Amino acid sequence: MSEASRIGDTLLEVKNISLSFGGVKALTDISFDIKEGEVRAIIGPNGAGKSSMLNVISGFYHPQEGEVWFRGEKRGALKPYQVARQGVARTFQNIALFKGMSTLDNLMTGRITQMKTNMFWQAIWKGPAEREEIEHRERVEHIIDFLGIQAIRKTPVGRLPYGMQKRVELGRALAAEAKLLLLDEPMAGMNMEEKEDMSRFILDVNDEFGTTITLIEHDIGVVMDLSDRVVVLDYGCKLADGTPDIVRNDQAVIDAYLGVSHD
Amino acid sequence: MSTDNTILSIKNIEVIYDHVILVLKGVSLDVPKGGIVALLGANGAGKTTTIKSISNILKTERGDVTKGSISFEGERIENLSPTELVKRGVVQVMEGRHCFEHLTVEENLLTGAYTRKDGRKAIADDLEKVYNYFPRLRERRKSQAGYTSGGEQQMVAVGRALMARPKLILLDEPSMGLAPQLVEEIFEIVKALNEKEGVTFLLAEQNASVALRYATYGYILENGRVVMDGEAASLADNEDVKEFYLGLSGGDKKSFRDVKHYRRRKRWLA
Amino acid sequence: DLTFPMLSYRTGPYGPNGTEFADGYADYFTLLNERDGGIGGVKAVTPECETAYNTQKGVECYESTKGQGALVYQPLSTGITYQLIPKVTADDIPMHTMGYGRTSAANGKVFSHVFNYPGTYWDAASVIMKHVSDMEKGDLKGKNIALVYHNSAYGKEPIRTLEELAKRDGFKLTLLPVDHPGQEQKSQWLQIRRERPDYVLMYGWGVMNQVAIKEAGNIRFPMDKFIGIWWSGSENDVLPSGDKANGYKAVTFHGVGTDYPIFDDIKKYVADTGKAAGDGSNIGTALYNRGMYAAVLAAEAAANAQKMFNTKEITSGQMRDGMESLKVDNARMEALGLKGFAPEINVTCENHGGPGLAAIQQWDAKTKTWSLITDFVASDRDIIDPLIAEDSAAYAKENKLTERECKS
Amino acid sequence: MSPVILNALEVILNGLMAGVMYALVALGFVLIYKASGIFNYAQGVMALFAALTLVGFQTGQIPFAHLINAIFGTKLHHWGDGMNTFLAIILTMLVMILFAWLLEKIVLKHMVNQAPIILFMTTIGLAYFMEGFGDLMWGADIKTMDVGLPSGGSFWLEDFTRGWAAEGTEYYGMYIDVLDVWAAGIAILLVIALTLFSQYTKTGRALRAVADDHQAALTVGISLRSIWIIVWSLAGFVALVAGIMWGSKSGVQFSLSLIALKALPVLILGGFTSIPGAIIGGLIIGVGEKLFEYSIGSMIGGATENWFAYVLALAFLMFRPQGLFGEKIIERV
Amino acid sequence: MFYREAGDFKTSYAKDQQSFPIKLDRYWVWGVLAIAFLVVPFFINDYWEKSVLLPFLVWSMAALGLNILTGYCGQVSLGTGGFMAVGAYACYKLMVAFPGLNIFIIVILAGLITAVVGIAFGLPSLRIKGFYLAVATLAAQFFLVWMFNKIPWFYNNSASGMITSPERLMFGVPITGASAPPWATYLFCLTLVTIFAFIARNLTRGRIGRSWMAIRDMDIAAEIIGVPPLQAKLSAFAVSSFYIGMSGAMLFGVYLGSAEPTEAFGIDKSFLVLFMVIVGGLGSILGSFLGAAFLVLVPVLMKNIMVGGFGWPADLAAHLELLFIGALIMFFLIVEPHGLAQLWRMTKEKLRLWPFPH
Ligand SMILES: Nc1ncnc2c1ncn2[C@@H]1O[C@H](COP(=O)(O)OP(=O)(O)OP(=O)(O)O)[C@@H](O)[C@H]1O
Ligand SMILES: Nc1ncnc2c1ncn2[C@@H]1O[C@H](COP(=O)(O)OP(=O)(O)OP(=O)(O)O)[C@@H](O)[C@H]1O
Ligand SMILES: [Mg+2]
Ligand SMILES: [Mg+2]
Repeated sequence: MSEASRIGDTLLEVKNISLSFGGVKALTDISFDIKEGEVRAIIGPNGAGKSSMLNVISGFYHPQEGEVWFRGEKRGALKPYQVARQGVARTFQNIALFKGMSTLDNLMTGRITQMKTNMFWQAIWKGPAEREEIEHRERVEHIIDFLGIQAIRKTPVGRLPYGMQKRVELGRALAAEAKLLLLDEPMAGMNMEEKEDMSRFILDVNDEFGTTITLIEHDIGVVMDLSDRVVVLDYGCKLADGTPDIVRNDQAVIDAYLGVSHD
Repeated sequence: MSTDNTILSIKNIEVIYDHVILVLKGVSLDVPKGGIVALLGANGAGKTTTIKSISNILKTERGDVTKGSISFEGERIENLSPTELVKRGVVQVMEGRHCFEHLTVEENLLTGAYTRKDGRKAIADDLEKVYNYFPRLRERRKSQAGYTSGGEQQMVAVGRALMARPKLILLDEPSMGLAPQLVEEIFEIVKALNEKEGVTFLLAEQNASVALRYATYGYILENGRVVMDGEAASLADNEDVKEFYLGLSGGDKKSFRDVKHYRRRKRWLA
Repeated sequence: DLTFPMLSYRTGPYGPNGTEFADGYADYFTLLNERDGGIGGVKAVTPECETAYNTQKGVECYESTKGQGALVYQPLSTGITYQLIPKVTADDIPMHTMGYGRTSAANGKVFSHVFNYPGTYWDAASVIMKHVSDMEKGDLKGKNIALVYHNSAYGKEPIRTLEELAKRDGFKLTLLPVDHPGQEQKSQWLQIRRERPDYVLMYGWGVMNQVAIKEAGNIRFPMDKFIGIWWSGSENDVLPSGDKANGYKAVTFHGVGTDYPIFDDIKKYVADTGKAAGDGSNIGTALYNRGMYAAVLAAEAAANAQKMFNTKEITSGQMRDGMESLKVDNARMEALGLKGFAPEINVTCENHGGPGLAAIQQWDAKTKTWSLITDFVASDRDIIDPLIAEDSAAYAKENKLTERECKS
Repeated sequence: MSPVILNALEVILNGLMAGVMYALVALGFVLIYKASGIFNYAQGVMALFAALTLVGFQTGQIPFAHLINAIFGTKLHHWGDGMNTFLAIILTMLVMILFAWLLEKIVLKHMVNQAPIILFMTTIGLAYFMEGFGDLMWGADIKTMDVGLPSGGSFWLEDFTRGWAAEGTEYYGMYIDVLDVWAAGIAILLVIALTLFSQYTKTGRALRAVADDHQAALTVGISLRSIWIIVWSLAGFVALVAGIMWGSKSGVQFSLSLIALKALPVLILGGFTSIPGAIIGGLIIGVGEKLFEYSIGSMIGGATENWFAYVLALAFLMFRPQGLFGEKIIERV
Repeated sequence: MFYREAGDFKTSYAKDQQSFPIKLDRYWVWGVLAIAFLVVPFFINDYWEKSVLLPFLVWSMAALGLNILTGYCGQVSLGTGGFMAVGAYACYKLMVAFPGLNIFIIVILAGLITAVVGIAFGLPSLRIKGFYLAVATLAAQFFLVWMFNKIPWFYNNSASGMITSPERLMFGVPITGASAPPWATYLFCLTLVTIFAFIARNLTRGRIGRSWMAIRDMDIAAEIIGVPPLQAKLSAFAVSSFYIGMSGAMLFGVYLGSAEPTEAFGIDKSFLVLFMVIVGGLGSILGSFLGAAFLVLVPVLMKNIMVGGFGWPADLAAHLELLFIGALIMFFLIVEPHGLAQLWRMTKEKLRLWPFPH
């Protein structure tokens, strides 16, 4: 697949977003867009407002100013679950798995937006509910295979080591089969090998399903290799926006974030 | 490598969670006084468990050290309370930023000095020092820690440990979630403390390249066993370490885009 | 053995009261065993089962003891009573709810196995009002009378009777419910203080009594115009208020204190031999006496049954018949060492409620004693009987029962 | 002034006083919650236990007399005439500290890092245990609490306010219970002292840290042991105060433990973590429920106070889910 | 090697998703059910019925209900007593108003009515969380009980405000009323509980159950990945109250036969059910049964041992009983905070490894 055909029209656009908490300005007048099929990275120093930006996109924070456009339409003040139902899935910086459930159930929960049978049939189980369950189970098993987590299918996620939890969380986001996948530091706490694996997954998802990915990551190597375009935030302001090469050599970015130029 | 110089020595410990899950299967390691020892290993290898068994907070997770011994400065410490350990100078920085959410950043730092008895002045000085290490925290000192960003929380956790003026710091993934610049800074701080104040470090770290750069000695843990150990420099030269932990197969850095789908096999050639 | 199971409660919110009653009940049977060798030569046993005033535990206690040859049940809880009414009837075991329970059970034609002699809640209400009327020289017109009651089935019992009486005598009735447990009664007593009712009646139990009496003292309500039901007239209720409780009254259907010959026997055979239930410190309290009296009546009925059926080991069915034809006259009371302790009793097939006589007792805070200040007087039958008929008819209808024939 | 207004004033005044009494109990809850994140259901039973012990010492009861008698056939009950109130209070406090110490040693130690609901459950077990234990130790009979606090209506206020009503109306002056005034004074002192302690001392800060994260507190060297012993002793002290006040009001017996139910709405209204919140919550609940009962309750059958207190608290929570002064519940991802 | 799953292969997802994926478990369940349905009715007597089996079944139903709300959806409720009262009064009014209606249907209708009330009182849960919610649910508890105590319509104007259940038949056998034979009431309750235990199991393993558990484990994250909190919480309240309402109806109609709101449905009942759920195991169907059994049986057992066995005075025994139950609860929580069900699970895990320690 060539670069040009992989990336399509604008999928999501944020315009002039400003967000503050009491005195703290987390985001100031941020605009950028995400194109269909691309891997878009957001980087910046700690406390720059990256996670807050993801929270705005997924509808958890409501910015004081600015608009979010999704698939060419302006999005009103939606509840987070409504945003999810529109096709936005995400992972969290501080792992937010459902600790009391098994890996499998966590992944199945990721599919919740697509499951329909009503309570009556659920109570009876035999029939539509079971059929639906199996149908979705098959898809989830596919993801389980894909991520190589067969062995921990039935383990309660609370018991898993940190890195494995990150992987399950990615799985849960993947299970939603969303248009837009928001990943908040998916590789924090992983060693090189695991980062490589994770990169592979991200690229494969992007390739195979054409899923658009927005990625926050502090490992510059990963960001530069994986992403098509990068937004740099600093203290809530946008510092730079462009291809990895442009960003990497931007002096402001080097000063604020990279410390030394990474190439 | 157990010499008089050893500040912490773990001999053959086994750890079982919930009475049934065997996680550490005979781990031994030694930390020399004034050294920086890195503990590397894949997810779930047991790094965190090792560190928790040293600081003795495993019990709170229904884990138990069933075999082996741990000694600090020549004394057995398996049965000391965490408080006693802190008083003796062993402080842990927990993985995954355990801040006191409802306390402000400054209050968080001050609780770090809880066991200290050397007076307000000394504590205030150290607070100042931590703020100098992490200027970002000075800005957020009055905010509730629960509302600070992930990286800020990580700084709070590290800063809090420094406030205890420890002899040995157990750092569990200090670099997780920190911006690259800050990762370097944290390790610079580690180095400075190590050199200037003689603090010893045992750090579990995923970022092997940085860790091995700053460490003097390293252990590699797989599946609850030590599979390899050695001087940091020699580890960094090992082919497997290069491939799996440093991402430098065949000597040069390759792109993340070029990773293969199939699994690679570890050889652990010493 | 003759088995008199005790469904008592010595724990929980009403534990202190339950303990005194239970001690009295047990001690009397101990006395009979020690002194007379039992009832008609057969030893009486009192297996005890703790209910904690909890209906469920009460049912469990009932089921666990009924197989042991239980002769009569006295659950000392209105809630448990209601639970057991259909069960005892089905199991052919009589139940004696002395001065509590379902008032309309006085109608023996409907409630064949339930007895509530010698008096009911409605008798109590009526006797109290008689006393009030005496104090007001017979004229209650325009008077304001407040009822402070435990907000439960028990506390609500007298309302109907009082409403009838209010209609007849022309007084105004103010209702003041107090929720379990009743530690906070500020609102009620402020209201009383504001409205200055002429009299306050109380149907309380447990801590509610103590707090009410204390609050009444605090607002300096004249204590002689504050009259409680017999369940609000124990030492426990007045002692915490100290001097302020002086003059408080309560209605009762039996005598107070230890001035009866029987107590010499209890001392001799029970207390001094270390066989007393509990630590023996309760002997002579109002509730102890009531428990003892309940035991007296049970023993008398058992003896009666033994005579009727000419057998020593009676069954529960025979016990029921014994209760239904129980007669305790003054001579018998004297023989029991209880002269003047309680009025004569004459139970019949129609009337399971007994004579309905009651007296007023008053508290003297100096000497810390109760004393009877009136004779045992009768209640207003013409008010109460129709109410009983009405309520028992409703019960019969709901449960598709037909009234028994009573041959007289 | 018309009597109606005066009466309403009186109701408000008494509501305030009742509120203070509730707050006394609520304070114990707040202390423990703040310091360990434990919702201590046993607070009411602790008050009962403290009161029982105090009266037991005062009157010279022999602990466990009943049990001993039952086993050995002895006839113990009292040893002499008891002791001076002050001494009895000191001894009771020592007992409460001993209790805190044992509790930590036997139970809480194993409960580090458990889910809040499990901790809550543990305290319910504790409540059962203490109830049985208290009964065994001191007997279940009703005891009279007398530590020399005055009680009864205040003549002064009555006389003072009698003239306030308009000429010709029937008005008896305003009523207030002197015991309540004492309780209010004591409660205010307690609140001030406890607030200063928790906000401005090192130990206070450690308490709050423990409530947030047991494990992290351990890693900075805070000894959960000593913290828990301190807090439970403090809570024991507050329970003793509440026990004295409520015991003087209604006698010492099982029902005393049920005052916990009156404290709960106060607690959520004020916020689990706020010491001043306990007192302000108490005042609001006290006035609210009394005014409601006075104005509307009596029209719909009375005895509304129990549920109204909860409904009132609920109404406040709808606007501030963490109570008026509680720490904001942190919701972040 | 007493307990094994090796060799028990599953060849389809359906097999893997069934209620009891392990064969041995399945046999156990069928065995227990067979005994309960086919053997026990022949040996049951009044004592076992009223003191052990009916309370066990009734409280199991309540515990199932609360476990759905608290164990699966994470909303702690102390309103159980109030909701049971709704069930009981609904049952009473229906029994009286429609004498011909089948009692089975009445119990289910009573549950449905309670579900509606439950939804209404569940609304605050959208804003209020944790212990704040727990305490707030006491508003339901106190208000409902007050209402049933105050409004004469609910108790058909009876003098004392007690309600008494009239006799109702099913297949010609009385199920309610004093003359109902023990086996009939037992089978009636057993059938209801069995059916609804399976339904609870079904609900909790599918979409709805997962959305409840997601809310329980992390409500914000759940909302962000697409679980509508309103729907999830209210459905949990509804289903839970449905169960609790049915248990209230059974408690009043079949087990006790009469009830007074302040006493039969007081706050101590709310706590009792909560104990059952926690001691048994939050988020476990089996735990609901174990918890109910524990709290119904242990007091009975203890009383029998102390009073019947050792002949101790009843009051001492009562005090000791409180003390022991308290101590036992604490002991269990120390040994296994996740309840009896978890203890059972760990035992199985050990058996599976036996004789090797790990
Ligand atoms: N509380 C627990 N109960 C049961 N098993 C546990 C528990 N905590 C950890 N484990 C198991 O112990 C093993 C080691 O976990 P540990 O957290 O020590 O790994 P780690 O090396 O720190 O991994 P990571 O790099 O992901 O942090 C894992 O397999 C994990 O599943
Ligand atoms: N709910 C909130 N209330 C108050 N302040 C907040 C809130 N959420 C975020 N902030 C503040 O906004 C700033 C940006 O936070 P954010 O989490 O977006 O940073 P980030 O870029 O993700 O940093 P990191 O890389 O460290 O995770 C921080 O200073 C943080 O303290
Ligand atoms: Mg972030
Ligand atoms: Mg780790």
